[in-house]
Amino acid sequence: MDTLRRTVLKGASASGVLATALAAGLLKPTQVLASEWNKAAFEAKDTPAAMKAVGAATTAESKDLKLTAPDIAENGAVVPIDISSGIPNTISIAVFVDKNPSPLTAAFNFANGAMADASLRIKMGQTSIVRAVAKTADGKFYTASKEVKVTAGGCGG
Amino acid sequence: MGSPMKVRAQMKGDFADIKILMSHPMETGQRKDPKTNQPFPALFIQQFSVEVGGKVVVQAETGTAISTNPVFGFKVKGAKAGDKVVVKWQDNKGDSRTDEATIA
Amino acid sequence: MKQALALSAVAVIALVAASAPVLAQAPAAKPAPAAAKKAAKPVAAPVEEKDAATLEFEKFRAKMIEEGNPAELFEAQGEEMWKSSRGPKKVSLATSCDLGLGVGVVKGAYVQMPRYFADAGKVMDAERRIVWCMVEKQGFKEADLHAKPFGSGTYTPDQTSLVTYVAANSKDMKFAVPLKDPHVKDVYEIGKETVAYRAGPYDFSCNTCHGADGKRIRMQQLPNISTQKGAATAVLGWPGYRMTGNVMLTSQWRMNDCFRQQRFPEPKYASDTVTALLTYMTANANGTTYTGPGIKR
Amino acid sequence: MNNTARISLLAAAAIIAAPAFADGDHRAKALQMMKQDFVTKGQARADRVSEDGLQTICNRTGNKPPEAIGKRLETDQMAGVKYPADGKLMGDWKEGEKIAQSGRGFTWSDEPGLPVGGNCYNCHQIAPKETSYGTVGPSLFHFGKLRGNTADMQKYAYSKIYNAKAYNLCSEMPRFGHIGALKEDQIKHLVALLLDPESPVNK
Repeated sequence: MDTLRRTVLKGASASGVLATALAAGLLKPTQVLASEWNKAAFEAKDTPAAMKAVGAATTAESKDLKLTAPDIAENGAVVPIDISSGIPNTISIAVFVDKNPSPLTAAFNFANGAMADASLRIKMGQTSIVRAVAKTADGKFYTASKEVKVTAGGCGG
Repeated sequence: MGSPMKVRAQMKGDFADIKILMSHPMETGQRKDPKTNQPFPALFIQQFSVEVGGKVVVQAETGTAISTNPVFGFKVKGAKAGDKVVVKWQDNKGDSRTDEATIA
Repeated sequence: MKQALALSAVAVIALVAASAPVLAQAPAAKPAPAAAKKAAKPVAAPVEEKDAATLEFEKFRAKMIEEGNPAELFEAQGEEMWKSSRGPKKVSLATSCDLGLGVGVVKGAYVQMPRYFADAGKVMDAERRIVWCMVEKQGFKEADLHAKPFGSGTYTPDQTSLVTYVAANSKDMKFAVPLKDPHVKDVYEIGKETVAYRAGPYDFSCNTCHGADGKRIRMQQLPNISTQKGAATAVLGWPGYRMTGNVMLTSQWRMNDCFRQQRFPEPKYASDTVTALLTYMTANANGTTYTGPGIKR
Repeated sequence: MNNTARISLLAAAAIIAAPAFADGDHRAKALQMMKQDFVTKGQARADRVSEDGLQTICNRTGNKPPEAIGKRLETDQMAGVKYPADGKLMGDWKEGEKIAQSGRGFTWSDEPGLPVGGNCYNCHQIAPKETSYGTVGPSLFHFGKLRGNTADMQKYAYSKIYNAKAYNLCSEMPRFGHIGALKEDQIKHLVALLLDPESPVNK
């Protein structure tokens, strides 16, 4: 724990170095928890700003990036999402929820045999576009999106 | 120290299917305590990593919009039954947790 | 006036006597027709087929349960508690608590409860039995266990985690409440009377909402607990991880909250009334397969 | 003698008759059990678990009282309906819609003293815009369009909301006016929601 913490603090103080290292992907994949949490990206208030903060200023729609999510979520607090990239050499995937106060939800870097495939559960404050962004090793960004409706109310079940 | 995770890993054809359940409140910092009308302070996992056989396969950064008691799933090629899977997380208050499992 | 009253009273007595067999001898497997339906009342078209939203919810719920239900975190805590020496007597439940299949046996115990426990002289549901063991075997104070019996916020009662562990060990097994046991049958029949009992400011009984097929409150499907299918729908998924509030909740909580919405007073935790309802519902679901701790809205 | 007292006497007679039940045993045990197991919480006092006269009769007869008794007691219920002094039975349908939407009231978690809702959409389809409606009761869509809004129809709607048991002794619908849940004005607004030609119910 102490080592972990020191490493993270060290990362935080060396943000310039980190920015260079980030060129390898959306995030630095080499060391365990060694990257700095991308505060600017996670605290950005809209999707374009958040995408810019992760370096994904321009993206192309891709049919090979698959985003699976319910058409209508039973509970906005727990919305299951699957993302799977068939785009060769995908090294990172990030998830954005346009209408959330902070759209960037998660970013994954894959290495050492990990497939570009992730499932996760996210909170959604209201009906919104959910967006996946994939980055390839050559620095290109691809995107796929889907609207998820969020309902309110209901009793014990 | 955080509460234990539950990590499951099994071979499915040519890849290892890894499922991770974390025990964490994932407090957004925006939810108000109805009694005091003060927001509960933000408390959320910011980073986690997955190692298989000693190598980092997934490194993740997460925000407040990950659901409480997070659940993640990944697929890893080149792994085999018996390989050790190690998952580590760290939250915004510096708490952390490491748990492991063996690929079945 | 007085005469009319007297006549009415006589008539009521007569009718009560006359209609008794209809009420009393409806076979257990069949819905109580008298309580469930009334020909005189205009009835809305039953909503049998599920709407698209409900189907979508079910599809993703099933996926979430398969891929990872946070209930498993509580199950793991419950397992730890079951096996650890705890309480003033420093005894583990694994070496002292009999859930009906022998001391320490959890496999298949949940789907065979409620059942009669001679040592307690009572029919008990799983949670009630666990609380009984915690008090009798481990020396916990009953009042403490009853003080805050349901999860809320980040608080989870120990017995909730324990029930989740025990329930998970009956996954994919069939409900088999031992109705042949006369004690259980007696409580079942009491439960059957209880679900038909109307009272409170709104004149509601359990059957007001759960006594007929194809009904909804708002968009919420209401299982008909007098049928095997409906009873199974009602008991499946409990104990369950509730997405609203991120809490683990048990059947005891479910019954409690039903009574709240029925505008009744609060049933005591782990009381005969709650056990009777759980006996009635679970036994009606006998023969169907328990799918393990669930995920609830 | 007032209606309540009369029903109580009838109920007493029914209770005396209880042992004649083949399954009176289980019923008696259930009653005894519930009496012990329910406790006051918030505004939901423990004595709510006791049946009133009408509930007793419906409980004892599986909600099917013999016609003669049913009609008689329905008449009693009808006699207890209090109509507005000014004779006006239709209020504002917009207010009615709000009341129909609200499910608040009478649970142990509801704050006592606040106006309670009609709970209408919980069980009925009403205005077409609200698609989240229950089906425990019949659809009320086009209620007024199908029936008109004559004085008699207004009186019917008002009294039905006030005390549904005046028309069907063991109806599952609460006696909203009789128990003091909905006030006179609230019932008038609901009548308007059902009968006003301008109400979306009748469009």
